[in-house]
Amino acid sequence: METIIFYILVAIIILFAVASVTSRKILRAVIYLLFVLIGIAGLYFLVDYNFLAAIQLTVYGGGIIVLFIFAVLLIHHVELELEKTALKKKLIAGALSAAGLAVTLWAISTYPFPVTDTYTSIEVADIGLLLLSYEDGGFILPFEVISVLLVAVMIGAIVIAKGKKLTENN
Amino acid sequence: MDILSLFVVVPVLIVLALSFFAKDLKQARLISVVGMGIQFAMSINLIFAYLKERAVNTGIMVFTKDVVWYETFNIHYSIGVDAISVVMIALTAVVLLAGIFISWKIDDLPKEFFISLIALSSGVFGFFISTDLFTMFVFYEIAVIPMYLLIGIWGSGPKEHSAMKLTLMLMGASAVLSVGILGIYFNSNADGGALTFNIFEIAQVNIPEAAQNIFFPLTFIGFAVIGALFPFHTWSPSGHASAPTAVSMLHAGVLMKLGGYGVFRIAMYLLPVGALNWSDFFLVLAAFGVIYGAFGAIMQKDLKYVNAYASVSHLSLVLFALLMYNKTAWTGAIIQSLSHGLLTAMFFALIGMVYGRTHTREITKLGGIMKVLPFIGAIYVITGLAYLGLPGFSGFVAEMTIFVGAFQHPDMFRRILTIVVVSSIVVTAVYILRMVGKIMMGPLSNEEYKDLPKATWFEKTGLILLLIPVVMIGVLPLGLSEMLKESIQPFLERLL
Amino acid sequence: MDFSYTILIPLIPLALFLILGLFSKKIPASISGWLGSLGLGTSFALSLYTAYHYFMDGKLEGVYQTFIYKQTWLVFTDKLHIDLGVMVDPISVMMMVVVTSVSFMVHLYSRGYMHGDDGYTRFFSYLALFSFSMLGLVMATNLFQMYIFWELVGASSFLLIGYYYTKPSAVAAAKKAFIVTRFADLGFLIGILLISYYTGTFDFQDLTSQEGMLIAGWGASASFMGLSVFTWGLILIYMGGVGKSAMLPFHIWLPDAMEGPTPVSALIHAATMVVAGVYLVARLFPAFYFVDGGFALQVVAYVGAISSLVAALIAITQTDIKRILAFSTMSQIGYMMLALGVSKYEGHEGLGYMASMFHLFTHAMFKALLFLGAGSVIHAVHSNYMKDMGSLRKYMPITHITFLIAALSIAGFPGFAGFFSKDEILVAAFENNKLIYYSSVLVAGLTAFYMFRLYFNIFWGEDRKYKHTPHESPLSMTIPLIFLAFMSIAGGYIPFSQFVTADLMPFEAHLNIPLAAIASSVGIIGIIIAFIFYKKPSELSKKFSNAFGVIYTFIYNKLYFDELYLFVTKKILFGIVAFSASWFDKNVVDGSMIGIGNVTVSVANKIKGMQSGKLQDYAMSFVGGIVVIAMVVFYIWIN
Amino acid sequence: MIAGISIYDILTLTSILFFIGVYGFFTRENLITVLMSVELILNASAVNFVLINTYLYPDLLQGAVFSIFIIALAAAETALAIAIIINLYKLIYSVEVKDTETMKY
Repeated sequence: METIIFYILVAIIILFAVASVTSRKILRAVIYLLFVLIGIAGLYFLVDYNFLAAIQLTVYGGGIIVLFIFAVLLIHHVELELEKTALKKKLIAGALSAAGLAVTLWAISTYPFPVTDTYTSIEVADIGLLLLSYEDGGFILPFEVISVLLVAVMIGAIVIAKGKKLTENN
Repeated sequence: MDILSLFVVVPVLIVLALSFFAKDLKQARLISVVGMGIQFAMSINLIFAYLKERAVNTGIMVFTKDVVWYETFNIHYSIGVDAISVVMIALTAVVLLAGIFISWKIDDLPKEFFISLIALSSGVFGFFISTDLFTMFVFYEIAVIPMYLLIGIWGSGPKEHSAMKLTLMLMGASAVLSVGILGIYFNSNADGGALTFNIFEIAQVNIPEAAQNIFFPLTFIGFAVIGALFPFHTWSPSGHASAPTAVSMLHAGVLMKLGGYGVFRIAMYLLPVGALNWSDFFLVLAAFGVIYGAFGAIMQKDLKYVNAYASVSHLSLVLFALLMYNKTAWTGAIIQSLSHGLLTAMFFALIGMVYGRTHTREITKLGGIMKVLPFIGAIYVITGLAYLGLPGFSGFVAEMTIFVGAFQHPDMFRRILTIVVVSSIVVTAVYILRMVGKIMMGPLSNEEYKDLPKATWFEKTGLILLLIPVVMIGVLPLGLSEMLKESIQPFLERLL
Repeated sequence: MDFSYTILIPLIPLALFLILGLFSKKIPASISGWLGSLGLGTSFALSLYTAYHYFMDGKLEGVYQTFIYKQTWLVFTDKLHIDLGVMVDPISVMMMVVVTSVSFMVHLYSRGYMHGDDGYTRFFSYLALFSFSMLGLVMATNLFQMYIFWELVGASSFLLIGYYYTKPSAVAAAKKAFIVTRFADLGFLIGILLISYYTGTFDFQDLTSQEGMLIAGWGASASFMGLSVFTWGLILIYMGGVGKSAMLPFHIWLPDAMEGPTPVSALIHAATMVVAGVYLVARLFPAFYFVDGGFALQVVAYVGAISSLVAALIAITQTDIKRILAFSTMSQIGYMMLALGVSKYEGHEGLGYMASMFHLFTHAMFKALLFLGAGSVIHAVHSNYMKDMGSLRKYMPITHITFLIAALSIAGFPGFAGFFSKDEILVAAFENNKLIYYSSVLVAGLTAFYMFRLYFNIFWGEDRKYKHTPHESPLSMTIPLIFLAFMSIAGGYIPFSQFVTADLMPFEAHLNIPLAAIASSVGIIGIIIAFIFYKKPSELSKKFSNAFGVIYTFIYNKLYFDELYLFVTKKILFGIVAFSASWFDKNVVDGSMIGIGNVTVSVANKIKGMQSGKLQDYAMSFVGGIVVIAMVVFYIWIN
Repeated sequence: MIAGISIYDILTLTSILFFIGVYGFFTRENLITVLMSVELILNASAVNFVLINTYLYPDLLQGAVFSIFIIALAAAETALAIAIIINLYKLIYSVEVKDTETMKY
């Protein structure tokens, strides 16, 4: 059962990812991206990381996608057709990506991962404790840093987006 | 402060004074003229001091001094002069002073102009007093690079292109030269001992012949490019045509002499075996350059181009004489350097004056100027006659010394080559008289030229300053030639 | 004996030149003319005194001594050095007298002739410069000093021909004169180099040392095309003389040089500078004579003979009076050359040498007179062409008489100076080379003919309708004429063979009556023909010239020498050599330099496309790089 | 652990996703879509963290924590990037990649 679900998720993710990077309608591309994100959230559910899946859905599916949509709506018409990419560029990019993929896959396939079969369920509380732990292996410092970062980004985003309108050409 | 370092320090002080105190053209030129006047007086004083010192000091160089300034590579600030450097310093000082008089009315960024000009001169003076390869090279670069600004900013015509061409070709030559100099440096321990840049220490070393054969042409070409050796002379016509008057004067009058001087002082002195092995090849190039430059000058339409090609011809003659390895020819080469420096500076000054008044340098458009500008016309004719080697002027002394010296070579091939070179005097007469006859004589070509302003006092001063040494060398050459011969001797001995 | 005071003779004109030249603006015309005349007068007096002093006391055991006062000027090598100084020997003393006297007369004359010209002072300064240079030349102690003054003479000739510098024809003539002689001087210089290389000296005394041994030794040195290098050197040196003396083939500048003011033509292009070539050969005569059995001397003789014949032929056809005189000068100098050429060395054998110098002297007098007379005529009618003249004897009696004396003198009419000197030449030629002798006799007849053609055309013939009635020239101009006319007669009675000889020993020369009779009767026949043709206006001469047709045109156009030279210089040298040199320079040499620059720039342009500023391109390169690096790393890792 | 699915399958999936993102990054002409491609890349790595944690070190939580950080960073980055894009749009009225070449030469 889980295998089947996994493959369905894989199909969704890859299909929509491809659609997302090739669609010429920008709003659709955003929505395809949303599907990919949801698919990934499904993956998280599948491995029982419910909390992570929830974050994925809220932050990505809720926040980021909405940001994108706002940006798109601010800048473009909904119906905007994106410019066609030159075929040559596509081919080069495709070849390059394929080469990268091949190298990566080859590397992965030759590496013997020491997979363990034990299974432990993950509680949200554990993650919370770990994040706030200041003992060895605790993540309190990165956590604080991320908080500061988020504040800084908020302020930064406002300042930048408010930036003065310059002359037309420049 | 010793007598020689002052030659570098005074220009630097003038530059500082100019940048801090000069506010407008009047102040800038006053400071420059006073400063270069001091420099000129010092150079005259140096000649006498040298003669006095020479009587008691038998070293190759006198007034020597040596200070280490970069110990790791054994680089010294070591200085000293012999007769050759002394006369070159005097030449530089007089051309520069005249150049400042000629630039009396420069209206575009006067302060910056004088600063660049004088900064450049400090490099020239430094080059002539150095006896350390590296220091010499540093001064050489100081002398060459401000030229780009001087032509690019104050020039006329396609000045950016010309400035770029000139600078790039000279920089290319510098690159070749630096390889040559480093080659000498890294072979300077061929007999054991430490690596050194000092010319006279290297001269004690026998650099292996294979190395000499490689590094002599590099060093020679590196210097000869600025000495307008065929086929590396093409920077000179366009560069001179675009440069402002004083810069043309200084460049053709002094900077192009750095080439011959460097060949003499470094390439031939430090790499004598290479010099002997390569001499035939370069000799043919130089001899060709003499004739070729002269014929090239015939067809030119722009006065400055005529003069530039004439310079190619005359400076090739210097290289030709140097390659003869003969005391008389070498003396002639140095006198020719002096003579050409003065005369070509006069020519450029005169062309500048004509151009400043008529706004054209086209030979075909000018005519009968002498009637309107008698002083300039008369000096133009005199300069022309001096340039084509009339007795009584320095050009004759120089050329005859070269010809007689070169012809004393026992090798038949070289004597025949000398005859070929001698025939350039006819071609020289043709292009000089064609130019003088067309622009100065004949009917006035343009009615507008009727009321051209007469020569001003500063123009006259500049010209007379240059004319005096020309006549002095031309009338009484013996003292100069004997003084030079004495200094040439140790350099010649390396080759024979 | 001390002749060191002779140094003043050239120094006075030098000082004059400096004073007049440097202060030409400040000195008023009235003073400069007097100053110049006074200075040259002093020089003239001094040289007369020198001549008297030298020819009276200068002998030792019957041989004229050579006195040298010199100072080293420039040292070349251990052996070779240039001295400046004065050399006092018969020919230099004679030349001093010739130069200073003619120059003095020309100075006096110019005061009238140049009156009112705006370059008056400048003119006198040039004249002084020329006199100085010419005196320096004749007094030279060595070849190189001679070359120095030779060049200075050329330059002052340039300045004087181009005196009317606003006139394009004058400028062209000045340039032509300078460049042609410069080309000839190239030969001179190379000759000096060759000779000095093999002999190690420039000094005249060493080069012509009486022993002859030394000279013969040089003759045996290196050889080229069957002749010794020394002979080649002499021929090359003679080339310089050919140029200065307007011999074939370098004569083309002389007729054009008549563009200068007439006194200049009289001084430079008749009496002094143009005989420098003759003087040069005379100076080196022993060398010319002894080396290689006198081959070089034969060259001198034939060049002289041919030039004199050709010039005389051309002179017949010309219409510009100054040009006629110019060709006549050339012809007479050819005479002097051939006389030198046929001369031998010792005693009476050296008659040609003496005759040549004698003719040089008398020629200077009567040719200067002819020019000054012509100048006087030109001054009066304001034209150079014979067609504008006629019957002037009525208006200008003094000019007429003096001109007639000069013409008779040059025609070799018995009793006049030219008769004596020409006779000696013919004798010398007769004794040594019959071919040359016949040609000289022919030239003598031609000379008489064209001179009297000139004379009759000017002073007789039709009375033209003159715009201004011609009048006699002022006293300042006629006095020199009278003096020179006197010399043109009296000069012939100077016993030259007592003074100037090849071996410096006086000998007795006698008039060779039969030969003199032949020559003078040929001359008189020439005069008579001219009388018939031109005394009264007649069609005879026209018919005559028409009869010769093509030949006449050929000669009238001076044998097309000018055209030939123009073709060589304009078409070949300028058009092909110089043009291709500048084309080559611009396109090939400079082109390749610029080409290097262009290649660099275009390569840079290609490369800079990679820096497109496009993030995606950068990212692609980045990923591509990583992929490559990863592959490499894995490859190494596996192996 | 997902039954029947090996770690290789999962890593293959994330690699594919990653390179689809890379491809998008290369080819898209619009800055917003480029940004979306970046999101794909980020997501691929986040999944990797989580799943490697699950498969190899099930008793640890570091992978999950890192994923959280990645998501937080992604959110911050997107916010900032979109602010920049909007500002850019205000300046040059374009969000095309080809118009933003200030890094040229």
